[in-house]
Amino acid sequence: MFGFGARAPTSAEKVAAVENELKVVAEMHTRMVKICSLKCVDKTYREGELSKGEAVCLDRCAAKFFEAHAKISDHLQQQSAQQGGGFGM
Amino acid sequence: MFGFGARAPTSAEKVAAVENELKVVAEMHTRMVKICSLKCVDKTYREGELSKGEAVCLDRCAAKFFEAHAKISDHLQQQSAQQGGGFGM
Amino acid sequence: MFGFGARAPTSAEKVAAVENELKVVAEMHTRMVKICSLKCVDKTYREGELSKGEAVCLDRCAAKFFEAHAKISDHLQQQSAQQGGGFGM
Amino acid sequence: NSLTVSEQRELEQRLQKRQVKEFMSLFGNLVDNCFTACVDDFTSKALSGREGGCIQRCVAKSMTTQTRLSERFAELNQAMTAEMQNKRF
Amino acid sequence: NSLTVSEQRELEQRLQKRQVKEFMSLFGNLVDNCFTACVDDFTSKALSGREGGCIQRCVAKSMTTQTRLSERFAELNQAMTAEMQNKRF
Amino acid sequence: NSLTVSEQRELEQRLQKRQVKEFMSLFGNLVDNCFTACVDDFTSKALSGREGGCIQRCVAKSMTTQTRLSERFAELNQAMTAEMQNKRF
Repeated sequence: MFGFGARAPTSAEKVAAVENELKVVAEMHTRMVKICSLKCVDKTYREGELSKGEAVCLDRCAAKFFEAHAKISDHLQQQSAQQGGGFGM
Repeated sequence: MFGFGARAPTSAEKVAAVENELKVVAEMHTRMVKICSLKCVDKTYREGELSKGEAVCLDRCAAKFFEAHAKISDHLQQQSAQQGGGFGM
Repeated sequence: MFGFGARAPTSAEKVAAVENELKVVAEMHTRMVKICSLKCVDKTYREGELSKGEAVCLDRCAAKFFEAHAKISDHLQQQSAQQGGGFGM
Repeated sequence: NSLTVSEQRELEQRLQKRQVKEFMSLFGNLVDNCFTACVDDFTSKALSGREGGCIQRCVAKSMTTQTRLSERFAELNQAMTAEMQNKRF
Repeated sequence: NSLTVSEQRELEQRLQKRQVKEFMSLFGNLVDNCFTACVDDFTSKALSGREGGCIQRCVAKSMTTQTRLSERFAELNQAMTAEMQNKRF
Repeated sequence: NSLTVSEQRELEQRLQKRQVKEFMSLFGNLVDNCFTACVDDFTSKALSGREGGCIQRCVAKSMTTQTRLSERFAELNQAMTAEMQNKRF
Protein backbone atom coordinates (compact mmCIF):
# COMPACT_ATOMS: atom_id res chain seq x y z
CA MET A 1 0.00 0.00 0.00
CA PHE A 2 2.79 2.40 0.81
CA GLY A 3 5.22 1.02 -1.77
CA PHE A 4 7.43 3.31 -3.83
CA GLY A 5 7.06 1.41 -7.09
CA ALA A 6 10.16 0.02 -8.78
CA ARG A 7 12.75 2.73 -8.02
CA ALA A 8 14.53 3.21 -4.70
CA PRO A 9 12.76 5.60 -2.31
CA THR A 10 14.20 9.09 -1.93
CA SER A 11 15.34 10.38 1.45
CA ALA A 12 12.21 12.46 1.81
CA GLU A 13 10.02 9.44 1.11
CA LYS A 14 11.84 7.27 3.62
CA VAL A 15 11.48 9.89 6.35
CA ALA A 16 7.82 10.46 5.46
CA ALA A 17 7.09 6.73 5.61
CA VAL A 18 8.50 6.40 9.14
CA GLU A 19 6.75 9.60 10.19
CA ASN A 20 3.48 8.28 8.85
CA GLU A 21 3.74 5.01 10.75
CA LEU A 22 4.34 6.89 13.99
CA LYS A 23 1.43 9.20 13.20
CA VAL A 24 -0.95 6.26 12.81
CA VAL A 25 0.08 4.95 16.23
CA ALA A 26 -0.23 8.42 17.79
CA GLU A 27 -3.76 8.83 16.41
CA MET A 28 -4.78 5.45 17.76
CA HIS A 29 -3.41 6.53 21.14
CA THR A 30 -5.35 9.81 21.09
CA ARG A 31 -8.53 8.02 20.09
CA MET A 32 -8.16 5.45 22.89
CA VAL A 33 -7.58 8.13 25.54
CA LYS A 34 -10.67 10.02 24.39
CA ILE A 35 -13.00 7.00 24.28
CA CYS A 36 -11.83 5.28 27.46
CA SER A 37 -11.90 8.53 29.47
CA LEU A 38 -15.47 8.98 28.31
CA LYS A 39 -16.45 5.40 29.18
CA CYS A 40 -14.75 5.16 32.58
CA VAL A 41 -14.17 8.50 34.27
CA ASP A 42 -16.86 10.21 36.33
CA LYS A 43 -17.27 13.79 35.09
CA THR A 44 -18.43 15.46 38.31
CA TYR A 45 -14.86 15.82 39.56
CA ARG A 46 -15.72 15.67 43.24
CA GLU A 47 -12.39 13.86 43.52
CA GLY A 48 -9.08 14.78 41.88
CA GLU A 49 -7.90 11.21 41.87
CA LEU A 50 -9.02 8.15 39.96
CA SER A 51 -11.08 5.76 42.07
CA LYS A 52 -10.07 2.10 42.14
CA GLY A 53 -13.09 1.29 39.95
CA GLU A 54 -12.20 3.94 37.39
CA ALA A 55 -8.59 2.75 37.19
CA VAL A 56 -9.61 -0.86 36.59
CA CYS A 57 -12.17 0.27 34.03
CA LEU A 58 -9.47 2.20 32.14
CA ASP A 59 -7.18 -0.85 32.03
CA ARG A 60 -9.93 -3.09 30.69
CA CYS A 61 -11.14 -0.45 28.26
CA ALA A 62 -7.60 -0.17 26.84
CA ALA A 63 -7.43 -3.93 26.31
CA LYS A 64 -10.88 -4.03 24.70
CA PHE A 65 -9.97 -1.08 22.51
CA PHE A 66 -6.96 -2.90 21.06
CA GLU A 67 -9.03 -6.01 20.46
CA ALA A 68 -11.82 -4.03 18.79
CA HIS A 69 -9.29 -2.08 16.72
CA ALA A 70 -7.80 -5.31 15.31
CA LYS A 71 -11.26 -6.81 14.74
CA ILE A 72 -12.50 -3.75 12.86
CA SER A 73 -9.36 -3.65 10.76
CA ASP A 74 -9.93 -7.31 9.79
CA HIS A 75 -13.65 -6.81 9.03
CA LEU A 76 -12.83 -3.80 6.89
CA GLN A 77 -10.30 -5.72 4.83
CA GLN A 78 -12.67 -8.64 4.32
CA GLN A 79 -15.59 -6.46 3.31
CA SER A 80 -13.45 -4.29 1.06
CA ALA A 81 -12.21 -7.44 -0.66
CA GLN A 82 -15.81 -8.72 -1.09
CA GLN A 83 -17.17 -5.45 -2.43
CA GLY A 84 -14.20 -5.07 -4.75
CA GLY A 85 -12.64 -2.44 -2.55
CA GLY A 86 -13.14 1.22 -2.04
CA PHE A 87 -15.63 1.64 0.81
CA GLY A 88 -17.68 3.74 -1.55
CA MET A 89 -15.22 6.54 -2.07
CA MET B 1 -11.52 35.18 -3.87
CA PHE B 2 -8.95 32.70 -5.06
CA GLY B 3 -7.55 34.91 -7.78
CA PHE B 4 -3.83 35.13 -8.42
CA GLY B 5 -3.72 38.90 -9.03
CA ALA B 6 -2.46 40.18 -12.38
CA ARG B 7 0.32 37.70 -13.20
CA ALA B 8 -0.16 34.19 -14.56
CA PRO B 9 -0.47 31.50 -11.87
CA THR B 10 2.57 29.28 -11.27
CA SER B 11 2.34 25.53 -11.69
CA ALA B 12 2.23 25.05 -7.93
CA GLU B 13 -0.66 27.51 -7.63
CA LYS B 14 -2.65 25.83 -10.39
CA VAL B 15 -2.25 22.42 -8.78
CA ALA B 16 -3.09 23.82 -5.34
CA ALA B 17 -6.25 25.48 -6.69
CA VAL B 18 -7.59 22.24 -8.14
CA GLU B 19 -6.56 20.34 -5.03
CA ASN B 20 -8.40 22.87 -2.89
CA GLU B 21 -11.61 22.57 -4.87
CA LEU B 22 -11.55 18.79 -4.49
CA LYS B 23 -10.82 19.16 -0.78
CA VAL B 24 -13.89 21.36 -0.28
CA VAL B 25 -16.07 18.72 -1.95
CA ALA B 26 -14.45 15.93 0.09
CA GLU B 27 -15.11 17.78 3.34
CA MET B 28 -18.74 18.32 2.40
CA HIS B 29 -19.00 14.59 1.70
CA THR B 30 -17.47 13.66 5.07
CA ARG B 31 -19.80 16.07 6.85
CA MET B 32 -22.87 14.69 5.12
CA VAL B 33 -21.97 11.09 5.94
CA LYS B 34 -21.46 11.98 9.60
CA ILE B 35 -24.69 13.96 10.00
CA CYS B 36 -26.99 11.69 8.00
CA SER B 37 -25.65 8.53 9.70
CA LEU B 38 -26.41 10.19 13.03
CA LYS B 39 -29.91 11.24 11.94
CA CYS B 40 -30.99 8.01 10.26
CA VAL B 41 -29.12 4.93 11.47
CA ASP B 42 -30.17 3.03 14.60
CA LYS B 43 -27.12 2.64 16.85
CA THR B 44 -28.06 -0.60 18.62
CA TYR B 45 -26.74 -2.69 15.73
CA ARG B 46 -29.08 -5.59 16.27
CA GLU B 47 -28.97 -5.86 12.47
CA GLY B 48 -25.93 -5.62 10.21
CA GLU B 49 -28.00 -4.34 7.30
CA LEU B 50 -29.81 -1.07 6.73
CA SER B 51 -33.56 -1.36 7.17
CA LYS B 52 -35.79 -0.07 4.39
CA GLY B 53 -36.71 2.91 6.60
CA GLU B 54 -33.09 3.77 7.30
CA ALA B 55 -32.15 3.59 3.61
CA VAL B 56 -34.98 5.93 2.60
CA CYS B 57 -34.09 8.28 5.46
CA LEU B 58 -30.46 8.42 4.23
CA ASP B 59 -31.57 9.30 0.69
CA ARG B 60 -33.83 12.10 1.89
CA CYS B 61 -31.26 13.33 4.38
CA ALA B 62 -28.69 13.61 1.58
CA ALA B 63 -31.09 15.68 -0.54
CA LYS B 64 -31.98 17.93 2.40
CA PHE B 65 -28.30 18.32 3.24
CA PHE B 66 -27.50 19.65 -0.23
CA GLU B 67 -30.45 22.04 -0.09
CA ALA B 68 -29.46 23.27 3.38
CA HIS B 69 -25.84 23.61 2.30
CA ALA B 70 -26.77 25.88 -0.59
CA LYS B 71 -29.23 27.86 1.58
CA ILE B 72 -26.64 28.46 4.30
CA SER B 73 -24.04 29.47 1.74
CA ASP B 74 -26.50 32.05 0.35
CA HIS B 75 -27.51 33.39 3.79
CA LEU B 76 -23.85 33.72 4.74
CA GLN B 77 -23.04 35.73 1.64
CA GLN B 78 -26.04 38.02 2.15
CA GLN B 79 -25.30 38.65 5.80
CA SER B 80 -21.58 39.13 5.19
CA ALA B 81 -22.45 41.72 2.55
CA GLN B 82 -24.84 43.51 4.94
CA GLN B 83 -22.41 43.56 7.85
CA GLY B 84 -19.58 44.70 5.61
CA GLY B 85 -18.05 41.26 5.58
CA GLY B 86 -15.87 39.30 7.86
CA PHE B 87 -18.16 37.29 10.13
CA GLY B 88 -16.44 38.91 13.07
CA MET B 89 -12.95 37.57 12.49
CA MET C 1 10.57 25.62 24.46
CA PHE C 2 10.48 27.24 21.05
CA GLY C 3 14.14 28.34 21.06
CA PHE C 4 16.36 27.91 18.03
CA GLY C 5 19.44 26.76 19.98
CA ALA C 6 22.65 28.76 19.70
CA ARG C 7 22.55 29.87 16.04
CA ALA C 8 20.45 32.71 14.64
CA PRO C 9 17.01 31.61 13.38
CA THR C 10 16.55 31.34 9.63
CA SER C 11 13.91 33.40 7.83
CA ALA C 12 11.63 30.36 7.56
CA GLU C 13 11.92 29.72 11.29
CA LYS C 14 11.13 33.33 12.19
CA VAL C 15 8.03 33.34 10.01
CA ALA C 16 6.95 29.94 11.35
CA ALA C 17 7.36 31.13 14.96
CA VAL C 18 5.09 34.14 14.42
CA GLU C 19 2.63 32.02 12.46
CA ASN C 20 2.55 29.49 15.28
CA GLU C 21 1.80 32.12 17.92
CA LEU C 22 -1.11 33.41 15.89
CA LYS C 23 -2.34 29.87 15.34
CA VAL C 24 -2.42 29.22 19.09
CA VAL C 25 -4.54 32.34 19.60
CA ALA C 26 -6.84 31.40 16.70
CA GLU C 27 -7.42 27.92 18.13
CA MET C 28 -8.25 29.38 21.53
CA HIS C 29 -10.74 31.68 19.81
CA THR C 30 -12.39 28.80 17.93
CA ARG C 31 -12.59 26.75 21.10
CA MET C 32 -14.19 29.60 23.05
CA VAL C 33 -16.80 30.24 20.37
CA LYS C 34 -17.72 26.55 20.28
CA ILE C 35 -17.99 26.12 24.07
CA CYS C 36 -19.74 29.39 24.88
CA SER C 37 -22.27 28.98 22.05
CA LEU C 38 -23.05 25.54 23.46
CA LYS C 39 -23.40 26.88 27.03
CA CYS C 40 -25.44 30.00 26.29
CA VAL C 41 -27.39 29.85 23.04
CA ASP C 42 -30.82 28.21 22.83
CA LYS C 43 -30.80 25.70 19.96
CA THR C 44 -34.48 25.80 19.03
CA TYR C 45 -33.96 28.90 16.87
CA ARG C 46 -37.44 30.27 17.34
CA GLU C 47 -35.69 33.64 17.24
CA GLY C 48 -32.97 34.78 14.84
CA GLU C 49 -31.57 37.22 17.36
CA LEU C 50 -29.75 36.74 20.62
CA SER C 51 -31.94 37.38 23.65
CA LYS C 52 -30.66 39.76 26.31
CA GLY C 53 -30.02 36.80 28.59
CA GLU C 54 -28.05 34.93 25.93
CA ALA C 55 -25.90 37.97 25.17
CA VAL C 56 -25.01 38.50 28.82
CA CYS C 57 -24.30 34.79 29.20
CA LEU C 58 -21.89 34.92 26.25
CA ASP C 59 -20.00 37.87 27.75
CA ARG C 60 -19.61 36.15 31.10
CA CYS C 61 -18.74 32.83 29.49
CA ALA C 62 -15.94 34.52 27.54
CA ALA C 63 -14.50 36.03 30.73
CA LYS C 64 -14.73 32.72 32.59
CA PHE C 65 -13.15 30.93 29.63
CA PHE C 66 -10.08 33.17 29.75
CA GLU C 67 -9.79 32.70 33.51
CA ALA C 68 -10.15 28.92 33.22
CA HIS C 69 -7.67 28.83 30.35
CA ALA C 70 -5.01 30.58 32.43
CA LYS C 71 -5.79 28.42 35.47
CA ILE C 72 -5.50 25.19 33.50
CA SER C 73 -2.28 26.34 31.92
CA ASP C 74 -0.85 27.00 35.40
CA HIS C 75 -2.07 23.68 36.84
CA LEU C 76 -0.59 21.83 33.90
CA GLN C 77 2.81 23.44 34.35
CA GLN C 78 2.83 22.71 38.08
CA GLN C 79 1.80 19.10 37.68
CA SER C 80 4.18 18.54 34.79
CA ALA C 81 7.01 19.91 36.98
CA GLN C 82 5.99 17.62 39.88
CA GLN C 83 5.69 14.50 37.76
CA GLY C 84 8.97 15.27 36.03
CA GLY C 85 7.17 16.42 32.93
CA GLY C 86 5.68 14.76 29.96
CA PHE C 87 1.97 14.19 30.72
CA GLY C 88 2.53 10.53 30.02
CA MET C 89 3.47 10.82 26.38
CA ASN D 1 -7.72 26.03 -15.89
CA SER D 2 -6.37 22.98 -17.75
CA LEU D 3 -3.21 21.39 -16.39
CA THR D 4 -0.06 20.25 -18.20
CA VAL D 5 1.00 16.62 -17.98
CA SER D 6 3.54 17.26 -15.22
CA GLU D 7 1.04 19.32 -13.25
CA GLN D 8 -1.48 16.50 -13.59
CA ARG D 9 1.09 14.03 -12.26
CA GLU D 10 1.82 16.29 -9.28
CA LEU D 11 -1.93 16.60 -8.61
CA GLU D 12 -2.41 12.85 -8.73
CA GLN D 13 0.35 12.34 -6.19
CA ARG D 14 -1.27 14.84 -3.84
CA LEU D 15 -4.69 13.25 -4.27
CA GLN D 16 -3.25 9.85 -3.49
CA LYS D 17 -1.85 11.22 -0.23
CA ARG D 18 -5.22 12.73 0.55
CA GLN D 19 -6.96 9.44 -0.15
CA VAL D 20 -4.71 7.62 2.29
CA LYS D 21 -5.46 10.31 4.87
CA GLU D 22 -9.20 10.08 4.25
CA PHE D 23 -9.18 6.32 4.51
CA MET D 24 -7.36 6.65 7.83
CA SER D 25 -9.92 9.10 9.18
CA LEU D 26 -12.76 6.88 7.93
CA PHE D 27 -11.25 3.92 9.74
CA GLY D 28 -10.75 6.03 12.85
CA ASN D 29 -14.39 7.14 12.84
CA LEU D 30 -15.49 3.54 12.41
CA VAL D 31 -13.47 2.54 15.48
CA ASP D 32 -14.91 5.48 17.46
CA ASN D 33 -18.51 4.81 16.50
CA CYS D 34 -18.55 1.05 16.76
CA PHE D 35 -16.56 0.88 19.99
CA THR D 36 -18.71 3.59 21.55
CA ALA D 37 -21.95 1.94 20.43
CA CYS D 38 -21.03 -1.67 21.20
CA VAL D 39 -18.69 -1.81 24.20
CA ASP D 40 -20.12 -0.89 27.56
CA ASP D 41 -19.23 -3.71 29.90
CA PHE D 42 -15.93 -3.31 31.73
CA THR D 43 -16.20 -6.26 34.09
CA SER D 44 -13.82 -8.16 31.81
CA LYS D 45 -10.85 -7.19 29.65
CA ALA D 46 -11.81 -9.32 26.65
CA LEU D 47 -14.61 -8.47 24.22
CA SER D 48 -17.70 -10.57 24.91
CA GLY D 49 -19.43 -12.50 22.14
CA ARG D 50 -22.24 -9.95 22.17
CA GLU D 51 -19.82 -7.04 21.84
CA GLY D 52 -17.89 -8.75 19.05
CA GLY D 53 -21.09 -9.47 17.14
CA CYS D 54 -22.28 -5.90 17.60
CA ILE D 55 -18.96 -4.58 16.25
CA GLN D 56 -19.17 -6.85 13.22
CA ARG D 57 -22.72 -5.69 12.42
CA CYS D 58 -21.72 -2.08 13.08
CA VAL D 59 -18.85 -2.27 10.57
CA ALA D 60 -21.06 -3.92 7.94
CA LYS D 61 -23.90 -1.44 8.42
CA SER D 62 -21.54 1.56 8.45
CA MET D 63 -19.96 0.46 5.18
CA THR D 64 -23.35 0.06 3.52
CA THR D 65 -24.31 3.49 4.83
CA GLN D 66 -21.07 5.00 3.54
CA THR D 67 -21.57 3.44 0.10
CA ARG D 68 -25.22 4.50 -0.17
CA LEU D 69 -24.52 8.08 0.92
CA SER D 70 -21.54 8.30 -1.44
CA GLU D 71 -23.78 7.34 -4.35
CA ARG D 72 -26.35 9.96 -3.38
CA PHE D 73 -23.57 12.52 -2.92
CA ALA D 74 -22.19 11.86 -6.40
CA GLU D 75 -25.65 12.25 -7.97
CA LEU D 76 -26.53 15.40 -6.06
CA ASN D 77 -23.11 16.94 -6.63
CA GLN D 78 -23.36 16.29 -10.36
CA ALA D 79 -26.84 17.83 -10.49
CA MET D 80 -25.63 20.87 -8.56
CA THR D 81 -22.59 21.33 -10.78
CA ALA D 82 -24.75 21.08 -13.90
CA GLU D 83 -27.14 23.69 -12.50
CA MET D 84 -24.28 26.07 -11.72
CA GLN D 85 -22.91 25.65 -15.24
CA ASN D 86 -26.33 26.57 -16.63
CA LYS D 87 -26.51 29.70 -14.50
CA ARG D 88 -23.04 30.79 -15.52
CA PHE D 89 -23.50 30.59 -19.30
CA ASN E 1 11.66 39.22 16.76
CA SER E 2 11.01 41.84 14.07
CA LEU E 3 10.64 40.60 10.51
CA THR E 4 12.16 41.90 7.28
CA VAL E 5 9.91 43.06 4.46
CA SER E 6 10.20 39.77 2.57
CA GLU E 7 9.54 37.76 5.72
CA GLN E 8 6.46 39.90 6.38
CA ARG E 9 5.22 39.21 2.87
CA GLU E 10 5.71 35.46 3.35
CA LEU E 11 3.85 35.65 6.67
CA GLU E 12 0.94 37.51 5.11
CA GLN E 13 0.61 34.86 2.42
CA ARG E 14 0.51 32.13 5.04
CA LEU E 15 -2.04 34.01 7.12
CA GLN E 16 -4.25 34.47 4.08
CA LYS E 17 -4.18 30.71 3.49
CA ARG E 18 -5.05 30.17 7.14
CA GLN E 19 -7.93 32.63 6.91
CA VAL E 20 -9.43 30.77 3.97
CA LYS E 21 -9.07 27.54 5.94
CA GLU E 22 -10.69 29.08 9.03
CA PHE E 23 -13.56 30.47 7.03
CA MET E 24 -14.11 27.02 5.55
CA SER E 25 -14.19 25.39 8.97
CA LEU E 26 -16.53 28.12 10.26
CA PHE E 27 -18.87 27.49 7.37
CA GLY E 28 -18.65 23.75 7.95
CA ASN E 29 -19.54 24.14 11.63
CA LEU E 30 -22.48 26.35 10.68
CA VAL E 31 -23.80 23.65 8.36
CA ASP E 32 -23.30 21.00 11.05
CA ASN E 33 -25.01 22.97 13.80
CA CYS E 34 -27.90 24.42 11.84
CA PHE E 35 -28.70 21.20 9.97
CA THR E 36 -28.50 19.18 13.18
CA ALA E 37 -30.66 21.66 15.09
CA CYS E 38 -33.25 22.35 12.40
CA VAL E 39 -33.75 19.25 10.25
CA ASP E 40 -35.43 16.27 11.83
CA ASP E 41 -38.22 15.28 9.51
CA PHE E 42 -37.31 12.74 6.86
CA THR E 43 -40.76 12.04 5.48
CA SER E 44 -39.89 14.26 2.52
CA LYS E 45 -36.72 15.02 0.57
CA ALA E 46 -37.23 18.78 0.36
CA LEU E 47 -36.72 21.18 3.27
CA SER E 48 -40.04 22.23 4.79
CA GLY E 49 -40.87 25.89 5.35
CA ARG E 50 -40.35 25.42 9.06
CA GLU E 51 -36.92 23.86 8.53
CA GLY E 52 -35.89 26.56 6.08
CA GLY E 53 -36.95 29.29 8.50
CA CYS E 54 -35.14 27.62 11.34
CA ILE E 55 -31.96 27.41 9.26
CA GLN E 56 -32.20 31.09 8.35
CA ARG E 57 -32.61 32.12 12.00
CA CYS E 58 -29.84 29.73 13.02
CA VAL E 59 -27.39 31.31 10.55
CA ALA E 60 -28.33 34.84 11.65
CA LYS E 61 -28.07 34.01 15.36
CA SER E 62 -24.80 32.11 14.90
CA MET E 63 -23.24 35.05 13.10
CA THR E 64 -24.29 37.50 15.82
CA THR E 65 -22.89 35.07 18.39
CA GLN E 66 -19.62 34.77 16.47
CA THR E 67 -19.30 38.54 16.17
CA ARG E 68 -20.09 39.20 19.84
CA LEU E 69 -17.70 36.52 21.10
CA SER E 70 -14.96 37.75 18.77
CA GLU E 71 -15.27 41.24 20.25
CA ARG E 72 -15.05 39.85 23.79
CA PHE E 73 -12.11 37.68 22.76
CA ALA E 74 -10.21 40.65 21.35
CA GLU E 75 -10.77 42.68 24.53
CA LEU E 76 -9.82 39.84 26.87
CA ASN E 77 -6.81 38.86 24.79
CA GLN E 78 -5.56 42.44 24.78
CA ALA E 79 -6.01 42.72 28.55
CA MET E 80 -4.18 39.42 29.06
CA THR E 81 -1.32 40.42 26.79
CA ALA E 82 -0.96 43.75 28.59
CA GLU E 83 -0.88 41.95 31.94
CA MET E 84 1.81 39.56 30.75
CA GLN E 85 3.90 42.48 29.47
CA ASN E 86 3.65 44.13 32.90
CA LYS E 87 4.79 40.96 34.64
CA ARG E 88 7.72 40.56 32.30
CA PHE E 89 9.21 44.05 32.71
CA ASN F 1 14.11 0.63 6.13
CA SER F 2 17.08 1.94 8.15
CA LEU F 3 17.78 5.67 7.91
CA THR F 4 21.04 7.53 7.38
CA VAL F 5 22.22 10.02 10.02
CA SER F 6 20.90 13.02 8.12
CA GLU F 7 17.54 11.33 7.53
CA GLN F 8 17.35 10.54 11.22
CA ARG F 9 17.99 14.18 12.06
CA GLU F 10 15.26 15.28 9.65
CA LEU F 11 12.88 12.75 11.23
CA GLU F 12 13.65 13.97 14.73
CA GLN F 13 12.88 17.55 13.73
CA ARG F 14 9.54 16.50 12.30
CA LEU F 15 8.69 14.48 15.37
CA GLN F 16 9.50 17.43 17.60
CA LYS F 17 7.07 19.56 15.61
CA ARG F 18 4.46 16.84 15.94
CA GLN F 19 5.02 16.64 19.68
CA VAL F 20 4.43 20.36 20.09
CA LYS F 21 1.25 19.98 18.03
CA GLU F 22 0.08 17.02 20.11
CA PHE F 23 0.74 18.82 23.35
CA MET F 24 -1.30 21.75 22.07
CA SER F 25 -4.22 19.51 21.17
CA LEU F 26 -3.97 17.76 24.54
CA PHE F 27 -4.09 21.10 26.31
CA GLY F 28 -7.00 22.17 24.14
CA ASN F 29 -8.98 19.03 24.97
CA LEU F 30 -8.27 19.58 28.66
CA VAL F 31 -9.69 23.10 28.44
CA ASP F 32 -12.74 21.79 26.54
CA ASN F 33 -13.46 18.96 28.94
CA CYS F 34 -12.80 20.71 32.22
CA PHE F 35 -14.58 23.93 31.27
CA THR F 36 -17.57 22.00 29.94
CA ALA F 37 -17.73 19.76 33.03
CA CYS F 38 -17.10 22.42 35.68
CA VAL F 39 -18.51 25.75 34.54
CA ASP F 40 -22.26 26.09 34.35
CA ASP F 41 -23.14 29.20 36.29
CA PHE F 42 -23.25 32.39 34.26
CA THR F 43 -24.68 34.74 36.87
CA SER F 44 -21.18 36.10 37.39
CA LYS F 45 -18.17 36.70 35.15
CA ALA F 46 -15.56 35.35 37.57
CA LEU F 47 -15.03 31.67 38.30
CA SER F 48 -16.57 30.68 41.64
CA GLY F 49 -14.56 28.80 44.24
CA ARG F 50 -16.51 25.67 43.45
CA GLU F 51 -15.79 25.99 39.72
CA GLY F 52 -12.09 26.68 40.33
CA GLY F 53 -11.81 23.65 42.60
CA CYS F 54 -13.61 21.47 40.08
CA ILE F 55 -11.23 22.60 37.32
CA GLN F 56 -8.20 21.84 39.49
CA ARG F 57 -9.45 18.34 40.27
CA CYS F 58 -10.41 17.84 36.62
CA VAL F 59 -6.88 18.69 35.44
CA ALA F 60 -5.29 16.42 38.05
CA LYS F 61 -7.62 13.52 37.28
CA SER F 62 -7.25 13.96 33.51
CA MET F 63 -3.47 13.86 33.77
CA THR F 64 -3.54 10.68 35.86
CA THR F 65 -5.93 9.18 33.33
CA GLN F 66 -3.66 10.20 30.45
CA THR F 67 -0.60 8.72 32.15
CA ARG F 68 -2.33 5.46 33.04
CA LEU F 69 -3.78 4.96 29.58
CA SER F 70 -0.44 5.79 27.97
CA GLU F 71 1.22 3.05 30.02
CA ARG F 72 -1.43 0.54 28.98
CA PHE F 73 -1.14 1.69 25.38
CA ALA F 74 2.63 1.16 25.36
CA GLU F 75 2.26 -2.36 26.79
CA LEU F 76 -0.52 -3.37 24.43
CA ASN F 77 1.19 -1.85 21.42
CA GLN F 78 4.39 -3.70 22.22
CA ALA F 79 2.51 -6.98 22.63
CA MET F 80 0.71 -6.42 19.34
CA THR F 81 3.91 -5.57 17.47
CA ALA F 82 5.59 -8.68 18.87
CA GLU F 83 2.67 -10.82 17.75
CA MET F 84 2.76 -9.37 14.25
CA GLN F 85 6.51 -10.04 14.04
CA ASN F 86 5.87 -13.66 14.99
CA LYS F 87 3.22 -14.06 12.33
CA ARG F 88 5.46 -12.53 9.68
CA PHE F 89 8.53 -14.76 10.19
